Amino acid sequence: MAFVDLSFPDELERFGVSTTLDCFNCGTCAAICPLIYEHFPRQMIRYAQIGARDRILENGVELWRCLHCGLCTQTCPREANPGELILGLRRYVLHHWRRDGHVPS
Amino acid sequence: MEEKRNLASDGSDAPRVGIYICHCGGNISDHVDVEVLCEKAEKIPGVAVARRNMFMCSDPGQELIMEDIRSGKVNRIVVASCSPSLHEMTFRSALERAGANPYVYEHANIREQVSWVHHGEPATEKAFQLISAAAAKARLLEPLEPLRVEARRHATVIGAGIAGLRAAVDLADRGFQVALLEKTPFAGGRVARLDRLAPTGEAASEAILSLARRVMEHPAITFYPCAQVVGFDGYVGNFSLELQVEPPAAEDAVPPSNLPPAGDGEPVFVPSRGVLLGPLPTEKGRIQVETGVVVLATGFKPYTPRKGEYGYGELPEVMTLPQFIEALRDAQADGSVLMLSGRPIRSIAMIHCVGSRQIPGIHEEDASGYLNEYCSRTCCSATLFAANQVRTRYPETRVFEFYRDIRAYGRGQEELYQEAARNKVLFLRFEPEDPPRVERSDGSSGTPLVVRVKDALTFGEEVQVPADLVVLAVGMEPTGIQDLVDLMKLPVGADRFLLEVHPKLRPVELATTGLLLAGTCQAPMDVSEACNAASAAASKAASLLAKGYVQLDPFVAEVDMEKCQGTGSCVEACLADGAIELVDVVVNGETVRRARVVQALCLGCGACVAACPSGAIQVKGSTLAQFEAMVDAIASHEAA
Amino acid sequence: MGINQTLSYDALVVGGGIAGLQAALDLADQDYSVAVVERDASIGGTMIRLSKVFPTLDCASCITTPKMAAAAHHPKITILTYCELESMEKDGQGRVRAVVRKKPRYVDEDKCIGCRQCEYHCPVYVPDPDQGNFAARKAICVPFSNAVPQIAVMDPDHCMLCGTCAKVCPTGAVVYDQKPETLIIEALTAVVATGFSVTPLEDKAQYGSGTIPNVITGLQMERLLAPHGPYNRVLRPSDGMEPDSIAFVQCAGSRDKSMGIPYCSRICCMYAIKQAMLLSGALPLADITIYYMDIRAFGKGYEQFFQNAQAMGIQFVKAKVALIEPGEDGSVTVRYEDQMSGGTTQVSHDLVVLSSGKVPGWNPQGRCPLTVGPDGFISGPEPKLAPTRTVEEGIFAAGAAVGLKDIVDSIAEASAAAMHAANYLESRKKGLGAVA
Amino acid sequence: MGKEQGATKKGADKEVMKALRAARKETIRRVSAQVKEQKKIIASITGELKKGPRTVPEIAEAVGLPAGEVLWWIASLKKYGAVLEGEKQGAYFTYRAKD
Amino acid sequence: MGAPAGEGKILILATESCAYPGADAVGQAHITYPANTYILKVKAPVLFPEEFYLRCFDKGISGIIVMSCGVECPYEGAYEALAKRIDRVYQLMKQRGLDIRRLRLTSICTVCTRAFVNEVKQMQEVIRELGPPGSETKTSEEAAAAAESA
Amino acid sequence: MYHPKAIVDLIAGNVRKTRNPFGAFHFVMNRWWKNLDLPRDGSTLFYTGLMVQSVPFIERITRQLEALEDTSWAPLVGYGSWIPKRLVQVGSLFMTTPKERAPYEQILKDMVALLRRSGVRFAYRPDLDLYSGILLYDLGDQEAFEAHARFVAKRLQEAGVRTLITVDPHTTYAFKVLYPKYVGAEFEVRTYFELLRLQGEPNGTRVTLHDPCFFGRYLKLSHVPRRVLRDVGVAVADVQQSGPLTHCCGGPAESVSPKLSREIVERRVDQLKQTGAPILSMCPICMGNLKKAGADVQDLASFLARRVSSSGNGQNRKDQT
Repeated sequence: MAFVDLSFPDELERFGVSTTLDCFNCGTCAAICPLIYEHFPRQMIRYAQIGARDRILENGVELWRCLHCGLCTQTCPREANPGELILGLRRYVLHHWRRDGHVPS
Repeated sequence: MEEKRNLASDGSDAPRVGIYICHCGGNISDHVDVEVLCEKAEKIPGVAVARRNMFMCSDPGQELIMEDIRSGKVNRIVVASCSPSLHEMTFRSALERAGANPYVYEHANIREQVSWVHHGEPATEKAFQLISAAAAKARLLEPLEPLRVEARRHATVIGAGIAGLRAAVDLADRGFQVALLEKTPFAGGRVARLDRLAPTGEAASEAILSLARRVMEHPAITFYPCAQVVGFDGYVGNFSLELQVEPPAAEDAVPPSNLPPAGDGEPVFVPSRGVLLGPLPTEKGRIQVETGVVVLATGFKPYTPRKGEYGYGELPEVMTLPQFIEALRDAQADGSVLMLSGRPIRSIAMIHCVGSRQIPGIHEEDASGYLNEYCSRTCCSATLFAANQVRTRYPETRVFEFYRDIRAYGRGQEELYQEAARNKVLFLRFEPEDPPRVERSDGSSGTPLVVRVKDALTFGEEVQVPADLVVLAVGMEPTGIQDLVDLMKLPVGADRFLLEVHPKLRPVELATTGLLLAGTCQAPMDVSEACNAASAAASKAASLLAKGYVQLDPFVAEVDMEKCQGTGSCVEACLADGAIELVDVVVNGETVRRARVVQALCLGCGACVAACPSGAIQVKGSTLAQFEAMVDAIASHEAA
Repeated sequence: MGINQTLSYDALVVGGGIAGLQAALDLADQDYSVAVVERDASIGGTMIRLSKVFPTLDCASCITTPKMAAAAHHPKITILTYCELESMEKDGQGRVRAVVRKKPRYVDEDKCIGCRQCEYHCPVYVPDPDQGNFAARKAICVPFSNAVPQIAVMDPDHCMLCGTCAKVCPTGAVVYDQKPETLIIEALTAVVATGFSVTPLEDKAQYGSGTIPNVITGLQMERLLAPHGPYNRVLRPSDGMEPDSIAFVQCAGSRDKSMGIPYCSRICCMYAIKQAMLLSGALPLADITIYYMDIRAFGKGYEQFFQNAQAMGIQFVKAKVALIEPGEDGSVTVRYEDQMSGGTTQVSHDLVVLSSGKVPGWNPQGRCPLTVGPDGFISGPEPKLAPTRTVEEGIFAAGAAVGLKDIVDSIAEASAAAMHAANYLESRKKGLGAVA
Repeated sequence: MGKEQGATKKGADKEVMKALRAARKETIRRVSAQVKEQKKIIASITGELKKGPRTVPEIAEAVGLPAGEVLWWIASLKKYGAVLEGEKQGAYFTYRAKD
Repeated sequence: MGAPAGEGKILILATESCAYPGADAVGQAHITYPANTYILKVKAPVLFPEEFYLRCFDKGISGIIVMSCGVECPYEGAYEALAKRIDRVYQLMKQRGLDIRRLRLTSICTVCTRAFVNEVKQMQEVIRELGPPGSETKTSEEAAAAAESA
Repeated sequence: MYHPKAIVDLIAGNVRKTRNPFGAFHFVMNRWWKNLDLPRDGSTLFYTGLMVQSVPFIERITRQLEALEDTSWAPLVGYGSWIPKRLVQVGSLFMTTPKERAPYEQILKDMVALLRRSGVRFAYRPDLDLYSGILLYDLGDQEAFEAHARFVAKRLQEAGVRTLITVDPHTTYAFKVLYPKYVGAEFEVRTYFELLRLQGEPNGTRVTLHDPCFFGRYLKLSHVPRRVLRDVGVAVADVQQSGPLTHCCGGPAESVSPKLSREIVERRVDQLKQTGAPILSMCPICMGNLKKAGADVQDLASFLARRVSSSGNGQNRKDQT
């Protein structure tokens, strides 16, 4: 994996997310998520924390699995707002797709 | 009261042994058939009664014993329970409360040496034989009177770090004369090298100064800088220490202008060194200190990483947390990027558990073959605190923390951890077998170093962190006090820290009565905990000395004048100087030489006992006859 | 209600748990007279209700009962049990003046000999909180087997005044119409050692709010493991099955803003490891799992203890349990993220122990002019150099009352408080001497 | 303590009890009902145990109470000596009535 | 894990400040060892005269381990005196035809749990081999030679 | 799973073109009010945001998508955004039948009845009853959401609307939280059940409430319907995952993965069925989805309406406004 890039959490603030690094990776969000889908959403949050832009864009489609049900945000022990983080990442990814003229395949 | 002083203290009365067997809430009774034991014990010759209780040490348990004593049913007591180190004193005091002599008591250890190590039939059988042996000894026990020795209202504190200062101030306030000894010219110890204290953020210098001021002002405290203990002797209440004082070594030399004037001047704080409290010795000398108790506050030293451990000693950009704290303290406070030695530090990697929580087979032993398997307790919060300081003072300096577990256990510490997250510190978690690797960068990172780690939080993927600086959160090790350990015969634990008698029953006491522990010489602690330990040690010292005398166990040698032939072999054998001497006595109008014991000096070792050709000397409370009786009891039954 | 009695001592200790007893003993050993005021019917605090203690695995009773007995028998210590501190403040002369409400036991303390005849004959069975409510005690009883003092206490809410206890009492100690009394305690100094309490299961919606059978608290597990426990062995409370698979859920309320308290409760990692070790001794075939975020084995000998637990085969799973649900046949399902593989995982256990959050046992607000920190524990002006000092000169605090602490740290701190209290006493006595 | 209250002379007692019973009427009614119910449960459980050693689920089945409640009673009755623990059957211990 | 019947008994003289707490530490660690071991707490084993050991064997004790504090003994010089005494006991044992492996002087510290268990196990093997005291088949000379070569 | 960009573009396009996510004619979707004689004037509007009315459309679309999922046709959905506006609307004409629409329309009618019974005064303006745009927000198309929200807010503000009585959680959340935050439009927003003042005697009836995520969590309103039910003498048997811990019905996943949506709703229905009591929903999307998984679900409003009408008249309280 490339270098950790903490400018990414800063960049996410433009997409309405300021709690990226508040998360201490306890995994409550992943476990409570009704999707019961591997490490979602913590995986995305961790990628955002370490600034793995490429991973987020590669797996961008996954972000739309989120139901925006808010259970992760409700139960997050750190009040890191994982639900809003996922929404912010959606905005970030959509912004990129649109800017790059991304065509779904 | 008068009817209480009955039977047991009356030696002429035939021994009637009471046996009291503890279940220890299953600790014993799960492995030893206590009911059978009780039945059999009652049949031992000389035994008047055998009883059992879930917890003999509890009030109802003790009451059983006391009731039997009061009613005259028994006059010798055997309790079969846990190790005597735990509760021998408990039961002796119960005897005393019931009006009996506390020394007509014998303990059988059927927990640590039976139920916890043997099981089934053999365990019960061994327990029975130990009880038989104890009963055999008990039949031969005689009432003894404790020795009472004058105690000096004086305490000595070794080490003038934060714990030593605290203990000295507390003891002086309590009305004792205090000698405060310090190896270096400075008071303050390791705390003097800190900047601010986690998690609350007060200045370390202020903390030291506030105690140092009181030390300086206090007429009861004598501060001995540059002093080492070279001689140690005596017993509680009457220790004597010999100090060697030497002028400070060249590297510790302090310009006289820096020194506070003698008497009531202000103490002077020298950053990274400590506080000067007065004049330093200018020539070599020896000082004798007579004291009642000794508080050990010898502190810790930070772990020094091996050469090459996380690049330490090989890569100049790698330093320890204590070094970093000093560097950070001295760094320019302005600017958005931390500058160290003229170099901008944009990215700091902090690695936890360096020299702590080491695991055999994974970590390398040090030169003397030791591993620090313990947690150093303070490094997590110190690291988090430093990270927060960096992030708030230098917003463009990034901090990464590589950890195994974040141990922000104390008050305000979890909050530090949260604050670090808020401050955008990135945490990476590693497994001990896959520690971070600190490497020279190939240039792609834009930093001199790169730290690679298999990050458990990123599903075990390898993550690379660019680093301008690597800070190693090194653990604590006890300071090198082997000289004191040898001199004072101090017990040391497997972790090389000084070992208390029992962490809960006697947490600040050493096995030798009158030697007390304060602070990080016992285990890693933060400033609050060290101060608490120091005050606790002071409290124990006060309990010992407040009455002006100390009671000692009467287990000393005693000469049977009838048998003594005055050969003097005992005097030769005696291991304590002058504890036994030959004196002229008149027997049947004839002046003869006979041995005499100086009780306060007698150690009770019994070297004289074996040496006496006529069997005229015994150690009270452990006579040869008693041992013979115990061996008889053990040998008389078939092994299970 | 009038004032029944005014008592004077050198020092007052509020709370008869391990910290309070240690402080009292340290003061009394220096020849000061001490009163210990305890809210419960017995001294001993939380510790006397524990099974064994880490990291030595000594039985808790073996450490606590001697201190209880020593305090109870100490000529300089007066123990006042079943007494609630109503208020405590300094009077005009700088003396500590405490108003204490002595709750009626409905038993004459001087007459009761602790024979427990009343208890054996009482027909009313009442859930026993000292046994985690897993078994009954009677409406009149001696609180527990190693209680100090061994004096019965009656629960008037569960008494039908049938008169049986009075009939069987050999000393005529039952007093049905006993009234509360108010005592004034004057002292030159005071040590507050009011300990902690555990947040109830009801507070944890994610973990079933206390409605899931076989989800219990750590303190309840202590009772199951204790020698005088309700079952004398570890059984599942829903049906008495010997559990085969037991899980510990760490940070069940602590370090969790969504479930209660943001701070770390400090003791839970170690007591869970201890309980796990005891369980693996009691039930050698059982699977034992500890779900944790960070193992905080920070004290002397603790890391080694943790390593030993791992070597014994206790499973440590780095995960925060997100949800606990009832499973089939009394089992309990926990859901967590397996971080190294697999992701969301559900596992069934027979018994689940929650390391619930811990909160202060007493709030000084309105009763005593002490300050508390944002966490609710008593705070003082010198947290580093004199953690036991409070904002009120001459009143000290120790143990969990000043922030959660394990037993070792509580005992050391209690001694430290005693030292400071003694020094304050000395300065006061000097001052008083000068005045007189 | 309790100097004036400790008037446990038999004569005074009756009056005191009468007054107390009046004052605590509601509690007495509630607890009496409870005790009646408790006695029934104890009788049914001990009755079942008299037939032979039983596990908690077996007792629960026989007396029609939730197993958790039965265990509570078994633990309580064991504490006060009316019930003894017996052999283990599978994952459950059996209990028997004290003769 | 007790010794089978007739295997003999091992007497352990353990010093109060080191070896006895060491034996307690074995207990605290719940490490099992043979149950035919009887630990007597002594301040310093230097107390026992030579005949004490011989009498123990006479009484039927099969093996004795003196567990001292070693040179770290709180009684300065006691260990040296003890070592000399044990040497003298060896001489007397040889004279009486007792295998000197039945008596062992060792030092055990407060945390020497493994060393403690090893000592016990070794002595267990010795007495298992030798049987009860006095039943040595070898002559005293042979025993002495065997001991020296070992 | 469909590519989200395709879906977002399709929905954003529909909203841009037709002001609703399905590209349906407004008059086709919104005709429930026709015979109700609702007042048109006033600053307090009964406001559906078209969510309830959308459910039959969603159900129809989902059925089609579900058939397509995991087939090679799936990517073609993306081309939906290229279909001309008119064509989309004409298509929608035939998408739902009156029979499909009726139960949902009845819910709105019941709400109106309940509000009237509680003495609440309000107006209804079909022309102003616009879709909130929340789906765009949820899907991450912030730009499109804000553009649409600005349009809606402007229309309402121009009409002098001050108070909205909302009926579903999504619209409520949009106007209560998102509009002030993103387009600076502040309205007083009340959910209809917050205004209900009903009474009834207990008769042993128990129900189980399925809290929608937005009511239970984001808006913390779950205690209100429970209060209303208690007022009419109905006991609520809650499952563990209720209130702030409620479990998603799976509805929001429909547009991206109907299959996933179905998995989730089946789990939820299993939870709800544990109490054995009839299940009530407060959100049209939830209801549609729970029904799909075979649950017998009624809307809270319909249940309440039946409950009060069967328990007699004359319980109207005084006007609330």
